[in-house]
Formats: sequence, C-alpha cells, structure tokens
Amino acid sequence: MAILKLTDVHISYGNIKAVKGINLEINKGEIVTLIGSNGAGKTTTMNTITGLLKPFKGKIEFKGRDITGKNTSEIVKLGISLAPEGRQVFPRMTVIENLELGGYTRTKSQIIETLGEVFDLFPRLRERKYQEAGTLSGGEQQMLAIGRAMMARPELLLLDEPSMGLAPIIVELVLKAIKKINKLGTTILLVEQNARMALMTADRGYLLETGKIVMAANADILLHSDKIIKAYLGENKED
Amino acid sequence: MHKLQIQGLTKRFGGLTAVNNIDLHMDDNEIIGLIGPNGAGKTTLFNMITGMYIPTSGKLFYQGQDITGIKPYKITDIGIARTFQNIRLFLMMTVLENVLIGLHTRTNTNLFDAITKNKRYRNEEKTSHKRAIEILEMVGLKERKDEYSKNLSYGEQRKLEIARAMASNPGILLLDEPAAGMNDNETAELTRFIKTLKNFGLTVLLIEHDMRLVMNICERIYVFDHGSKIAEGSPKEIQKNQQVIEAYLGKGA
Amino acid sequence: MLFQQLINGLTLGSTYALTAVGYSMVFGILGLVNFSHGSVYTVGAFLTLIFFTALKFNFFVSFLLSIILTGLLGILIDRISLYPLRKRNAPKVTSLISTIGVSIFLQNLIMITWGSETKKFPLVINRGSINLFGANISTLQIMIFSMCIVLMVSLNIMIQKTRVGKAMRATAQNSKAAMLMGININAIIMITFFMGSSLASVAGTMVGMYYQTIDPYIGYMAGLKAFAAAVLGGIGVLPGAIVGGLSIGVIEAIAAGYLNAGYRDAIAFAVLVLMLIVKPSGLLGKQASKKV
Amino acid sequence: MIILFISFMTLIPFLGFSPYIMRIMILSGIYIILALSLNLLTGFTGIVCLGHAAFYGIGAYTSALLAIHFDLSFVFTAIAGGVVAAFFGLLLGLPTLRLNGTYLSMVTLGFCEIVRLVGLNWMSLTRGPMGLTGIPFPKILGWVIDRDAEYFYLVLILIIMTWVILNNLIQSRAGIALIAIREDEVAAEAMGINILKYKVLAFAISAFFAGIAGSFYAHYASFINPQSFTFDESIQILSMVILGGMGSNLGVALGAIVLVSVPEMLRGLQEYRMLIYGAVLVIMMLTRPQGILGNPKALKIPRNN
Amino acid sequence: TSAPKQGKDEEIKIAVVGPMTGDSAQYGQSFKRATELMASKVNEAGGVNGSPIKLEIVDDKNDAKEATNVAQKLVSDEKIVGVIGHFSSTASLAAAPIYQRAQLVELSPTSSHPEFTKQGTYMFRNVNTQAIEGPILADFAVNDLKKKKIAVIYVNDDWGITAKDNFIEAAEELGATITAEEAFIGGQTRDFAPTITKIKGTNPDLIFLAAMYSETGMIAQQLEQLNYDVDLLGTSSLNNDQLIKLAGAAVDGLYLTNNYFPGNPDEKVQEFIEDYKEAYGVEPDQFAAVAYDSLGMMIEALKTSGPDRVKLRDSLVDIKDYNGVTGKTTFNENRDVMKDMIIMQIKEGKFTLYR
Ligand SMILES: Nc1ncnc2c1ncn2[C@@H]1O[C@H](COP(=O)(O)OP(=O)(O)OP(=O)(O)O)[C@@H](O)[C@H]1O
Ligand SMILES: Nc1ncnc2c1ncn2[C@@H]1O[C@H](COP(=O)(O)OP(=O)(O)OP(=O)(O)O)[C@@H](O)[C@H]1O
Ligand SMILES: [Mg+2]
Ligand SMILES: [Mg+2]
Repeated sequence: MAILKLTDVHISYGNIKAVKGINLEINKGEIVTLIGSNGAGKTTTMNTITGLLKPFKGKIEFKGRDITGKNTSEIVKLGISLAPEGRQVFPRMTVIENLELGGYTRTKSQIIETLGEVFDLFPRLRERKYQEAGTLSGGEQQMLAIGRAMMARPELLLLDEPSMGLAPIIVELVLKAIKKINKLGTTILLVEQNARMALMTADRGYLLETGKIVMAANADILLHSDKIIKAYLGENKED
Repeated sequence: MHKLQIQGLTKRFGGLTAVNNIDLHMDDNEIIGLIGPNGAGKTTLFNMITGMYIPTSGKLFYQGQDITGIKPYKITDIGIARTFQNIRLFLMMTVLENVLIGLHTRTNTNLFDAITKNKRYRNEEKTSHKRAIEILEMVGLKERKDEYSKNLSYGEQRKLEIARAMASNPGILLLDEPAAGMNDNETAELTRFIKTLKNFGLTVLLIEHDMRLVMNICERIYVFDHGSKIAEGSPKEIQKNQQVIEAYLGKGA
Repeated sequence: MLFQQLINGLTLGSTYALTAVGYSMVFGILGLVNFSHGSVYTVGAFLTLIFFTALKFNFFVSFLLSIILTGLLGILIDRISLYPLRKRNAPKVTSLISTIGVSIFLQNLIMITWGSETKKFPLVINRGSINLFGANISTLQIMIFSMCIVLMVSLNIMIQKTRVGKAMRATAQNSKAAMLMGININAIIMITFFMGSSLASVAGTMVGMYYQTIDPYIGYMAGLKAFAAAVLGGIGVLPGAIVGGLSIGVIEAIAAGYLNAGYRDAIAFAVLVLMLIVKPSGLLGKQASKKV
Repeated sequence: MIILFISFMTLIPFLGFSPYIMRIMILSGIYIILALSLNLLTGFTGIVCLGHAAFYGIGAYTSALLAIHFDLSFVFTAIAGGVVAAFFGLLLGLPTLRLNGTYLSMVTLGFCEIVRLVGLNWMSLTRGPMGLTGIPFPKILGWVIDRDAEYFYLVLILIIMTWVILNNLIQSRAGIALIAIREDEVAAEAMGINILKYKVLAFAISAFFAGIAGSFYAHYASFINPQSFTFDESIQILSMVILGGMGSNLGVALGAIVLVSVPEMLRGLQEYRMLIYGAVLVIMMLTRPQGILGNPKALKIPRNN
Repeated sequence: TSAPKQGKDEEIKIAVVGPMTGDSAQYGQSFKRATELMASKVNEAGGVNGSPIKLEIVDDKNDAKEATNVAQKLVSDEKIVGVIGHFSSTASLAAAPIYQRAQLVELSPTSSHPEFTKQGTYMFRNVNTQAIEGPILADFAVNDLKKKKIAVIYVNDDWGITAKDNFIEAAEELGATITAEEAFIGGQTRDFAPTITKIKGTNPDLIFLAAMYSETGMIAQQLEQLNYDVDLLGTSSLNNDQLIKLAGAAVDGLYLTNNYFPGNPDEKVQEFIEDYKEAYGVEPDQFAAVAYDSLGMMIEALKTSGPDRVKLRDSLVDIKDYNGVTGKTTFNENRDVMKDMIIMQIKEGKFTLYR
C-alpha cells in the first residue's frame, strides 16, 4: 500500500511554476529516490510534502489521509520527517539540544534511546555534544541535520541531499545507515545529486526534469537506462 | 618566492585546535586540492587566509608580502577571492548585480564621479557591465542575469558564487566545495571550467569532497585531519596513502 | 544618601526590568521590537484599576483578570497586526511600523474611554517601611524588587529547561526548522505574546501602585526605557532584561541625585550608548559566533 | 516625462491653492527630503535608524543660530546645518564597526534622546524648551524668501538636488556596495567592500540631507524648539520610508506626502484623530507590507537562512 | 478692511484650539467643555446681537509644528473671527506670527510666557504672567510663612522656567536662600525619588513647585513614601480638584495662589460650577474657568465690534473690568492681564481660602 501518494501536484513561487503536475507513490518499506538536475524541483517537492510550501493544485496523501495544505507541525506529528537542504540547524543551540528538538514529538526516554543510535552513527557528534551548532563545520552540520531527522523515528524519512559536504568515508556510512533504518521499517525518500549512488541505494527511482516526472522505474532499470547514463552518469564511465 | 606561503598556521577555538601548525605553499598557476574529513579544519584555513579569522599563531605570505591579520576587504583587494561553503549570495540582488559587486575592487570611480555621472563614470559603467556579462556567460548563467539570486536553485547559486568571486580577477581563487549540490554531469562541467581557469592563468585552492573532481584537476593535494596536515602529494600518491584511505577516502574509493 | 539613591534606583530599575522582559521575550522569538508593548503596559495598569475601583472587585481578582485580559490583548495584537505580515514574509521593519500603529491606536483608545487626566491608583499594599542604614525602604519597594528577581529566575528556568521554552528558542533561531521538528510555531508565538503582555500588565500594575497614579501616557517613556533596558542587557536574554533595567534605574537615580535632574535621561542614554559600544551584544548577550 | 513633471510642479503656486494647502505641500516637501535621506540609510544600507530627527534638529538649530547671531545667507547656513549634522552622522556611524541590528538601532534612538535632552537643557545655547524665536527669513544672494510661493520653489529645488544626488549615488558602485552590506556583511567584505567606510558614509550623507531639511524648516517655521525633534518624529520619518517602500525613492516620497496629509485630513475628527491614524498605519502596512512602491518580490522567502 | 457682509442670524465662528489628543489632552478638554458651555449659554440667550456663536474645536496636540498648521488652516477660513488658544506658550508662540499676519486675534487663556504678547498686536492672554505671580508667591513664602531656605522643583518647559525664575529672583531679593533647583521633564518624569532625596539633603524649610497638578500629586505622594515632611507651595496651576483626588492627604497643607476659587460664594461662580457639573459630570478646573472667561470676553467684545477680525481686536483692547468667574479682568497696554490673586491652602481634602 502506498504510504505517500502525490496526485497531480502543482507548485509555484508567485508566477514561477516549479513543479508542474507530478504523480508519485511510495510504498511502505521502500527506499525511493528522486533525481534530476539543478532546478528540476526536487527540493520544492520535498518541502511541499512536509507542508513548508502549499501546492496550488493537486493532492498529497499520507497513509491514506489527505494532508494537502496541512501545517508542517501536524504533518510531522503524523510521522514524516525531513533533513532539509542547507541543513537548517539551530545555530545557537548545542548539538544535543538540536537533537533533542528532533525528538520534539516524542517522550524523554524514547529520545534518550534514539540519541545513542545517532551518536553511534556519527561519533563526531558525540564528541561535540555541547558545541553550538552554528560553529560546527559544514559536514558536521550535515551529520547533525540527518541525525536530527532520525530522532523523530518517522515512518517516512525525507532526505534532501544528505551526502552534500560529507567526506567520502562518511557518505558510505550514511548510505549504510539509510539501508539499516529502512530495514527496521522506515520508508525513505531520497534526493541525491549523485545519481549513481542514489540508484544503487534505492529500490525505485523517479527522474524529475523541469518540474515534470519524465521517468519512473525500478532503480536498476534506471541505472542502466541510456537517457540517465547520458544525462546524469555519463562522463564518469572513464574512471 | 611562492605565490602563497603559509607557515606554522594555528587556530584555536577555546580548547579546540581547529588548525594545527600548518605549512603550505602554492605557486603561480597551480591548482591545489585540500581534502580531509569533516571538521578537519579546511574551511578554517580559508577563513584565515581571507582575514575572516585571526590566526592564533603562524604567518601568511602572499607574493612575499606578510598578510597575516589583514582585514578581509583588503585581502580581496590584494588579490585573493573566495567562495563560501554555506552559500552567501546577496539574495535580494539580481544575478548580474551580484557579479557587479564582485567587480567592486576592480573599479575606482569616486563619489564625485557618481553624483555628477561624468564621462569617467559612464565609461566604467559600460566596461563593468560588459565584463560581468562575460563572466556570467562563462558559468552559463547569462540567461538568468535579471533573476533575483535567491530564486536560483542550489546548484545555480553555487555557480553564481564562483562567478562573483572570479569577477575580482583574483591572483588566487579559493573554492570551498564548489561541486556540492551538483550532479555528476554538472561536476564534470565544473571540472572543465576550472581547467579553463588554469588556462586563464589563475591559481586555485580547492576544498572538495568529490574525489573525481579533485583527482582530475589537482596537481598537488594536501590532506588535513584533526587540524593537522597528514599527507601531501600528487593525486596518485594520495589515493594510495594508507593513512588517507583510513581517515578519509574509505574503501569505496 | 548614596544608599537611599541606590534603593531609589533599584526600585525604578525594577519597574523597567519588569517591562523589559516582555520586550525581550517577543524579540527573542520573533526578532522584532514590539513597540506596542508600552501601550499594552498602560492597558494592563488601567484594567487593574477599573476592575478594582469601578467594578469593586477584590484587588487580587482585579489584578489576575487584568493579567489574563492583557495577555489576550497581546495575542490579539499579534493576530491582527503581525501575523498577516509574518505570513507574507514582510521585512521586520514593517512589523515595527505596524506595532507603532497599534501603540498609537491603543494609547488614544485608552484616552477616549478613560479620559486623559491622571488617575489615582489605590495603594493596596500596606505602606509600612523599614529603615536601613539611614535609608527609607518601603514594603512596596521590596515587593517590586523581589518580584523582579523571582520572575527572572523562574522565566529563565522555563526558557532553558522546559519543552515550551526550548520550542520558543528553536522558533527564534530558525522558524522553518522549528516547524520541521513538529513545533506548532503559531501556538508558541501566541504563548510568547500572552506571557510578554501579561508581564506588561504586572509591570503596569506594580508601577501604578508605586507611584499611586496612572495616566494614558505612562507607557511611552516606560516603553522606551524598557526597550533600552532589554537591549542593554542583551536583547532576547531574559536575565539581561533584568540586569539592564536595574542598571538604567540606578544610573538615572545617580544622575538625578548627584548631577542634573534635567539631564537624567540623557545621561542614562549616554551610558547605554557607551556600554553598547564597549559590549556590542549587551551586558549578558553573547556575541553571535561568526562561523563562515 | 521628468521635465513635464517638474514644469507641472513649478506651476503649482499659480493654481490658487489656499495658504493652508500650500503649507501642507511645503511641509510635505521637507518630509520628502527627510524620507529620501533616511532611505539611503534604512532602505539601502539596512540600518534601522530611530534617530533621524536628531540630524534634522541639529541642522535646524545650527542654521537658526547662525542666522540669528550672524545674519548669514541661507545658502551658507543650510550647508553649515548639513555639515554639522553630517559630522554627527559620521560619529554615529563609527560604532557600526562593532554594532549591528537592534543594538545599533538602540544607539540611534539613544542619540536622538540625548540630542533632544541637550537641546532642552542647554539653555544658554538653545534657550531650552522656550525654543528659538525670530529666526529670520531665508536670504539667498540678497533675495529674501518670505512668501509661500517662494518657499515652495526653494523646497522644490532642495528636493530635486537631494533626489538627483542620492539617486546617482545609489546607482553607482557605492550604492550597490551599500545594498550588498544590507544583504550580507560577511560576503560584502569578502568582495572587497570596506564595510565601516561605507556605513559611515551612508550615515554622514543621510545626516547631511536631514540637516538641510532641518535648516529649511527652521527658517520656514521661524520658531523651533526641541519638541519638534523627538523620537516620535524619527518614527514618523521611518514610517514614511517603510510605508513608501524601502529602497524606492519615488515610493518614500509618496510615503512622506501620505503621512503628512492623512493626519491633516483627519483633523476634523478631534480626539478620534490619532486613534484613526494608528489604525490607518496598521492597515496600510497590512495591505502593502512592501510599501506603496516597494517591490512585492521582496517578500518571497529567501531560500537559505 | 471691511467686514464680510453678514445677515442677522448668520453664525459667528470662533475657533478653540488646544491639545485634544496627546499627553496634555485633559487641559484641552477643559477648554473645550468650558467654551462650549459659554457658547450654549450665549446662544440660548439669543446669541451676539442675534447671531449664534459657532465654535470650531481644533486639536494642536500641544505641539509647535501642529500649532502652526492649525493656525494656517484657521486663518484661511474667513468665517473665523477670533481664536481662543493655544494652551501652552510654546504652541501659542509658534502660531503667533501666522495670526499676526492674518490679523486674527489669538487670545490664549493660559500662555504665560512673557514673550507671547510681544509677538504682535493680535496676541492677548487671560492669565497673569509669572512676572506678576512669582513675586506674590515669593512674598508670601518669605514674609508670611517666614521660610528662608527654599528648594525649587520645576517643570522643564517655558512656563516652568519663567515661573521658577520669577519666583527665585523675587525670593532672593527678599533675603531667602535657594537650596536646590531641580528640573523634571513634563509628561516624562514620573519618578521623583532621586530628586526628593537630593533636596532632602539640602534641608529646606519649604519646597516651591512650579509644576502642573498631575506631577505635583506624584511629588507629594513620593515625598510621603520617603517619609519626608516639608511645606509645599505651588502656583495657580494647581487649582484643580483632581490634585486632591490624586494625592489625598499627601497634599494637605499645600499653599497656592489663585484667581479662581470654586469656594467663592459669588453667584456667577457657583452657577458656572453647577452648570459645568451638570453638563460634564466633573468640577471645572482653573483652565476651564479661564477659558470660560476668555470666550466670555471675546463675546463681549464682539457685541460692539461685530464679526470683523480687526475690529474685534480693537474692541477687545477696550474691555474694562470684565466681571468673570476668575475675577475682574482688564487688558493692559501689552494685552496682558492683571488679576488679583488670593492665597489658598488645601486642608482636609479641600481648597480653603488662606488669605
Ligand atoms: N523561493 C523561490 N522563489 C522563486 N523561485 C524559486 C524559489 N525556490 C526555488 N525556485 C525555483 O524553482 C525551481 C526548482 O527549484 P528546486 O530548489 O526545487 O530545485 P532542485 O531540484 O532542488 O535543485 P538543486 O538540485 O539545485 O537543489 C528552480 O528553477 C528555482 O529557481
Ligand atoms: N567559530 C568556531 N567556534 C568553535 N569551533 C569551531 C569554529 N569554527 C570551526 N570550529 C570547529 O573547528 C573544526 C574545523 O572546522 P572547519 O569548518 O574548518 O572544518 P572543515 O574541514 O571545513 O570541515 P567540512 O568538510 O565538514 O566543511 C570543526 O570541528 C568545527 O567544529
Ligand atoms: Mg535542491
Ligand atoms: Mg568546510
């Protein structure tokens, strides 16, 4: 059953139409990736799912419930969590306070439990527990943003370019973690610039181009599609 | 005499040593890579070079001139330009205006010229405008020149930042993760672009986590970990360096 | 005499401090200076007076009713004059002018409904006083001062330790991210306005009792001074508001007592300017760490 | 277009408006200069100045005192008023090296109060609350300005001067530098912009024109006292800028006209007047948060913050 | 100049200007109420030579700039033959040149600034200047109360400064010493504890207050809170029941000068108080009384001059011994008034005649 379903969703910024009628479905337990070049509308779509933006047309359903136009806080309480583009940490709060806020909708003991898991995944964050988030390095902030989204233990986790700014060794770690939490029952929607990596992690993928979905298929099919190879993977074959 | 020379540079934040006794140098027309795990101190080094942080100890020389502790705006004037890891565009200004600001240090009409709009002023206006358009063309943003920069997508904003930094016609260009937020194709395009910069005679210091980009274009690479330099050498050497693999590259690379 | 002047200054300062806390809270969350705060303070004082003298309620009932109604007024002000602007992402200064409009409106509304003449504010607390080192300290002075300290401590605990407090700080630092945490920022903003405004009512009532008179213009200078106090202490930092308020009160008392009463406000502002130049983020404010 | 407009303006005194209307127009003119000058500071540089009335007052007092005691020509006293105000602007600009945002606004507010209170208490210079009376009519090259039409032309000339100078300034590299500072100081500095220099410059130029407006006012009203240069006055000028649309010179000029005229139109309402005025202010902000001529696009969400 | 042609029952317009809003609005309200009372009385009795009086109440917020705007507006309205106002000397002074140019009478019930009537030939006032009141107060303090050490608290505006200067000059001439001279800013200062503490340190026998009633009330109460018992002396501006309502026992014993006394058994005065109370539910204050008389005099003058601006001025100058609620009034050659003054004292919550 589809846990998330977007039907003919249109999103615009004033008169700039960023997303022009997309249909998208994610089934429970899947990892789905959304790929596309700069400005295709990936972030716009993610922000709309979490209610930060309101679509001017179309319908968004989560677990069969219509959540179109609902407030972000309500949507989050229903079980969707986003690690946003550009990290958006709380700059003058410590690392641990940031993480605790990630679990705002949960109880204290639940928070403490998940906190341990996040720290195990990113030992650097444990080291910097009491550092103000605004003074963390770029990559450290990215770890914090991912960790904070995990703190909510959402049913659907949205990750907008989680690998951005992370060292290769950490990227590997994050991908592993994504697979792991997915196994534990979290559905994941992943936006990635690194299409190869995303498709290797995901079960299914959508290709977004200038606000429209142009391809939707299983990940390995996309990975071998000529169009994708040429436009997104091309070039790098040599190494 | 090196174009840029760094001697024993250190930066502490309270008890944390973010950059620890670093020596580093760059020569004319080199493209140098700077890599290392998250929080290794790479951005902090940039901040010291550009005068945004005052080093705890150590010295910086640009073309033999001591530039330690000089104000950021003077550093730019001297010839070092940068981009930011967290994009910092002038969001409420158009793409073109952003680049015009980049030209600030390379223009010199004074208030009197501006108020009277004299010939000198009008000539300079024309040349700056032309130059700005040229630069935008190079990064492929010419079509969007009148768009507010906040309306660009993440990737486009990155390109604009590079364009803006290039506008000051720097002796050294410091790029902090320029490929972050770009897909493989765009990264490839960026790779070509940075290579052309070299042909224009620019010297580039590049922080990047995208190894394909780094290995492709850098002549030499410095590797930091926990604020210290752990390796230095050609891409080939670095890729094989066991310490670097363990701390940074991981087995996937 | 110096000791007496210090006492005078601390009491005056406490009244600024109580008002400053409200400024500081709203600023802390929304990053905007709510210039209607001074008028809200006046409304608070008048409501207590009206309930007490015209409707003959018990004083504490009157006080409580005023606190609640003034709190609700705060929410109303936000809903009418700020919320629509926030929704449209208008620049912060726009909200500033909007709150100034509200302030002018409220002040004149008070004047029309209750008249512009100065009114007697009954002294409910026994006027007993103690003599300490030759200085005269009244019960009321002690009460105002302790109120200030209690509020400072409890509010600080609330902001730092409770869930609501954390949500408030999160909203202040990044409202978009706060929403993503599941925080209902509209509710948080309402709570903030309610608390800030009811504190203004507490301050207004206390000051009314202390001076035993009120008029529709009490909020004007009090508002300015409280704003100054909040900034001096480090705006958004609640203990800072208290420290700032007390400092300005003491400076004024000393200036009036030893220098020239005509210049007392000028001296207070001059010291404020100098202190800010020395410590640009206020006495207790932390210099925003500049990571680039 | 512009020429048409200006020639229309020159005709106004011949259209037989009552002295009262002429007075309102001349006052609007003064506020247009004030709003334009504040726009440089607030609209372009992003400094919310709560003390503009202080510069206005300093200009007024300087010019009035020079005229009363030395009987100098308006050209000289006005420039002197501007220069003295600019000097204080420069002083106030210096703390911007360390101060920002609300803290800086507070300093400007404090400055405004200090100037007013000094004006109120320095009896020997300013005659304190009694104010300066008998400020002579403006004299320019022997020509005495004492009729409404003449005042109207004088203020018109001052507006045009202010407008042209500020407009050219804003379009120049200095102007873009100011906007860049408003948008992101760190990035602006990385572009080679000397932040302190430009902020001080903005303060000084802004204060200069406010000082000129002040000196015109002093000679026009022939009576000034510290009451005319309060914090409320600063707020009034700031409201004009914001209502008109920060960063739009035409907008803030309109803002000035509106905020001078509205209270006049409401005068018949007696005690309800200010009540309505407050409400009007809120409603105007709500209907056009970006200001009358501000750019509506300025309201969209910045992507990264 | 010829008077505009006017029929018998065409109304005569008189403007009443004062602070209807702003922090002095209560004084403007007194103007408004008193003049409306007078106007309706006159109109009921058939108006001035058959023409009804029409008042135009205008707000100047007690602000100099607003005052000039108002003045300009009023002079443009040809129907207006005279102006009662403005309230403060500051506003009156600022507006004076405009009235003078337009030859419109500006009769201020309250402006006591010495310069005011020197601004031109159309300025009148219906209040003793401080040059007259100051010496009376000083004489009373030194010779009657036998107080030699006097502290002064004054409001830092034109009125307060002239009041305290005139008082101090006269008092020092009579051999008194001034122990302290402390200013406060009207409508702004509410906290007097530091000032009182300072004055207490100089140990005076009497404090002279050049202040309005609202601040006087606060000063008296704060004196009491600080347990400081000292004699107080104030000016006629304190003659307002509100003072007693506000400060109660704290102002008991306070002396003040006056020319309007509600306890005056004179029929005229009692009738005025009755009518005022009936119309507005409050007792008239000093400001109401002088405004009432000011309009009364203007109407008296209009009876001979007719609705003509210039003639009105000339006939106002000629008014002799107008018998109003504030006593007998005559304008001197400077268009200032000289009114007799009485001394009152507040006793057990009442204004009582002291001398
Ligand atoms: N606040 C905004 N106002 C106006 N236009 C916007 C805004 N945000 C995004 N856009 C435009 O909407 C389109 C989609 O942007 P979006 O950020 O969703 O792209 P994206 O796929 O996430 O790109 P990237 O990979 O670069 O992050 C782009 O053309 C962008 O310029
Ligand atoms: N202003 C500061 N205060 C405290 N700590 C800081 C500050 N700036 C940086 N740091 C710390 O210094 C270390 C180095 O940070 P820096 O930003 O230089 O890392 P980086 O190498 O650029 O990492 P990344 O690849 O993640 O961007 C980090 O651990 C960071 O938390
Ligand atoms: Mg994106
Ligand atoms: Mg970095």
